[in-house]
Amino acid sequence: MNSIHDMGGMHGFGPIVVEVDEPVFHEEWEGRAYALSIGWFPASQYKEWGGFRHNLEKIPPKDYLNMSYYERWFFVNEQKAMQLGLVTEEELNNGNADPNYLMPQLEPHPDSSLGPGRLDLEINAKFENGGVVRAKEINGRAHNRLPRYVRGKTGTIISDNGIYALQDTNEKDEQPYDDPQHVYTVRFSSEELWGNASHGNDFIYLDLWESYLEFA
Amino acid sequence: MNSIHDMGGMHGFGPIVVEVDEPVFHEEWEGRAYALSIGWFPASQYKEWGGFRHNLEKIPPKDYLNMSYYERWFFVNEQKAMQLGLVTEEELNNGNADPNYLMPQLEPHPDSSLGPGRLDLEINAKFENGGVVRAKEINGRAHNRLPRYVRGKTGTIISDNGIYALQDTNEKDEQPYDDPQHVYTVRFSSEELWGNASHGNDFIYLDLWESYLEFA
Amino acid sequence: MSRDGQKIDRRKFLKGAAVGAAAVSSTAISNAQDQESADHQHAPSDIALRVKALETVLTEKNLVDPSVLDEVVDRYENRIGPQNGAKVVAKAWVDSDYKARLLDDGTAAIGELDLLGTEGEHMVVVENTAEVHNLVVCTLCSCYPWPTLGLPPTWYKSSAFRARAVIEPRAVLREFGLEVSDETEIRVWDSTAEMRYLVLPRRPEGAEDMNESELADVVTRDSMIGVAIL
Amino acid sequence: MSRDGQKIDRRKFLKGAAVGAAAVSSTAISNAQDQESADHQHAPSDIALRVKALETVLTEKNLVDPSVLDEVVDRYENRIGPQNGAKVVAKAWVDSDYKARLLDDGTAAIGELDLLGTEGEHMVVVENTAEVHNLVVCTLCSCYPWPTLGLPPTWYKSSAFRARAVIEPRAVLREFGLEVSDETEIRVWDSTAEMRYLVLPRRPEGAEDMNESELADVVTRDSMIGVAIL
Repeated sequence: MNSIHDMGGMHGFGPIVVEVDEPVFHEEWEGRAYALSIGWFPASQYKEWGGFRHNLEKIPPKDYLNMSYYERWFFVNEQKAMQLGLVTEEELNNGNADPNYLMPQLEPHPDSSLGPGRLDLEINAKFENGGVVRAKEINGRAHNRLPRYVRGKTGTIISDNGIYALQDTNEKDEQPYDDPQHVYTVRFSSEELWGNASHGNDFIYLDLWESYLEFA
Repeated sequence: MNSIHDMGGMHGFGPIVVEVDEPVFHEEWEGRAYALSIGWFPASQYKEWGGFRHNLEKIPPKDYLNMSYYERWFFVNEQKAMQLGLVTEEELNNGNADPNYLMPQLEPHPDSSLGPGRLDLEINAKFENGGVVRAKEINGRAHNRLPRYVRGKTGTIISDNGIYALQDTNEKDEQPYDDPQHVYTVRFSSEELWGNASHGNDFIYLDLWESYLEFA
Repeated sequence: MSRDGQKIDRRKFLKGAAVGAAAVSSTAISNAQDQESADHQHAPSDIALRVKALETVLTEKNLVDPSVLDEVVDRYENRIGPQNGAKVVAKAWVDSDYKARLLDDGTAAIGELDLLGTEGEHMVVVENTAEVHNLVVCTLCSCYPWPTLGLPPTWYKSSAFRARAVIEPRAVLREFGLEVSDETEIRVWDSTAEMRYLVLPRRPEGAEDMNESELADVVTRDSMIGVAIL
Repeated sequence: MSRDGQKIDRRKFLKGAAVGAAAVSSTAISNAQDQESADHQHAPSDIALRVKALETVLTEKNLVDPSVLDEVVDRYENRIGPQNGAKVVAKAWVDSDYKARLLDDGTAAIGELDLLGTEGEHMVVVENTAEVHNLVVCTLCSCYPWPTLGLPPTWYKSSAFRARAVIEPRAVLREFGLEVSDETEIRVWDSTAEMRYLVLPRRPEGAEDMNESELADVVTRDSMIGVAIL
């Protein structure tokens, strides 16, 4: 989806602010919120991070910018737990589980046949190193990993990283994970991407699933 | 510049919310802020709306989304009045002019030799109706009127609207106004712009200065 | 309708999440209505004082004439509005010569009625037909033909409309209750330069006997932006 | 450094406006530091309570084991961090065979040191040379090689870094104090899939006599992201 998370190439955010000797977590709640994301993952019905990322991206732009990084993480976990009926708003307001609340029988976690990570499959590669490709215009509300700033742009394949299940979710936030594809690293020139604002010696590299690409 | 104002094609903002029987102004301050924008224009040193718009666009994205429309207008006027030294923060905090504050002698308003509006000039047109053009990638921090969603895209000239001075400002916010050009209406297909999210019978029209375009 | 504070429970978010609506009353998150209402409502409490201060200080320095401001507010609250555009549309409906001039050179034809002015110096009129439906937007700010339609409504200035009109005009029109058939071509006019756009809606059925003045009364603002038909 | 409340007067905005910084203490406007500090600081005051509530309720339902959470926090606060990546870099500097394996197949070579793991299962190592400088970013979220660098710093997750690294890397590096000559090629790695990137910095001059362990001590996190050299 085309929302504020897809911010590559935007102006207006000001300088990079570096905090010297920054702690890993600034407040205890940040660490707990982070760890909760890991710790409850098996119960969360996410197949992998794609579904989690899609929920982050669905935070309205104003709220996305108003929230801190860990606040966003926590927010989507809180929402997801309620969405699944694992917790109720009342329980969260009270701070304790309601012993009389019956959790729904969730469908068994629909394991992907493929799962994340590099897959040991044999699939013919459509593109080869040195090949010139164009990134497609993919603008639906579903989640993908193709930033707006490279869509429609032409680049060169510099490596084939092997086979991975496509991480995209569909609009319903399902993550089918049944579409294994080659993932290529593609090199784009700054000139191609940014025209008058480019530098002739800058190059941007992205890892793109085969279905994001077409012959240029 | 590529900031949040350039929101054509974004998702995530939710449904269109329509207020029935909406008043022209919801609060008295909205009307005064609006009228102030018009009323102080001669003193503001803006040559035309381009400079004003650039200042709106420079509001950081988070603030841009947190502010209402008239709040943004007022904010840039307030900033500009202080920037010019016409008013001081202290005066604004007190709500009255300080009789002892000496306003700076501003340079005479640097009138454009051309001004805004359609110009009665003879300039050869580079493109003609029916011609196929590509919008350039123009990504600098300066102000222009070429939305990101058409950059790099191919469309068809459907009319030549005559000669207008380029409205762009440079990065320093100056608006030279010395670059008269043909302005064309260009028709883009939804398919060209949005790929898989397009409708085959949707077309988007933009008015684009000649220097934004190249032969496709 | 979006001005009341909403106490929306967390569950509402879940339903609306697919279109990006969100609401948790106990947090900073906004729901879509909150978000849109920000377009006229979010202002900090002291905004009225700040506006008053700037006007007063500039007035005391003779850089602003408050009577000019009074006049501007009065102009858009009471004199300039969609009734102006409606006159143009009604005349085009009853006068085919005028209609031809209007579609050929909107600026000149609207000038005949003395309805040009700030943010409407150069007008283009686009005609709805059985085959074509037109929709006007300004994605970069909120350009709008002030002299013929007045100041734009909040939804026209909203992020949602600006963002969505160019990528999913049919979904936008559906939210306005307008279902456009797949066979109908939609033309979206993104106002990027000095041209301002007015949609010439189709004359409604059952209006055959109306005179120009009566016709003007049935022309709505939304039909001249293209989010409604008559 | 950005955690203190800033009372920045209106004039500061004017100076910073060209890069989009803004500040009016009396309004909702933020300055750039405020804005960035939002990345770890903006949370509403009850966020700590809400986090505690969710953890408690999930724990009482046996859906979460708090000792697992304790372990995760401890892991990233105390055990996993840039010292891991530094070991990889130092080994590559002293062992040319290892370096060749590392650049050829980062995953396998880092696996030799048992430094793979969540968000770092598939590693690519990119080498800085006299001709090429590498910089890592994730524009869409904040992907980062957790097992070798720990959790990312706030600036890496900031909107400013995510937005700017791909369009103006040289300006970004300049803000980190790194001036890259026009003749040097910059490669920006936007982490969009499951590959995670580690920059192999150039061995600093004057470090010829150091052993592997001493070398590891001079490798900084920032040099392995590509915003610093050694």
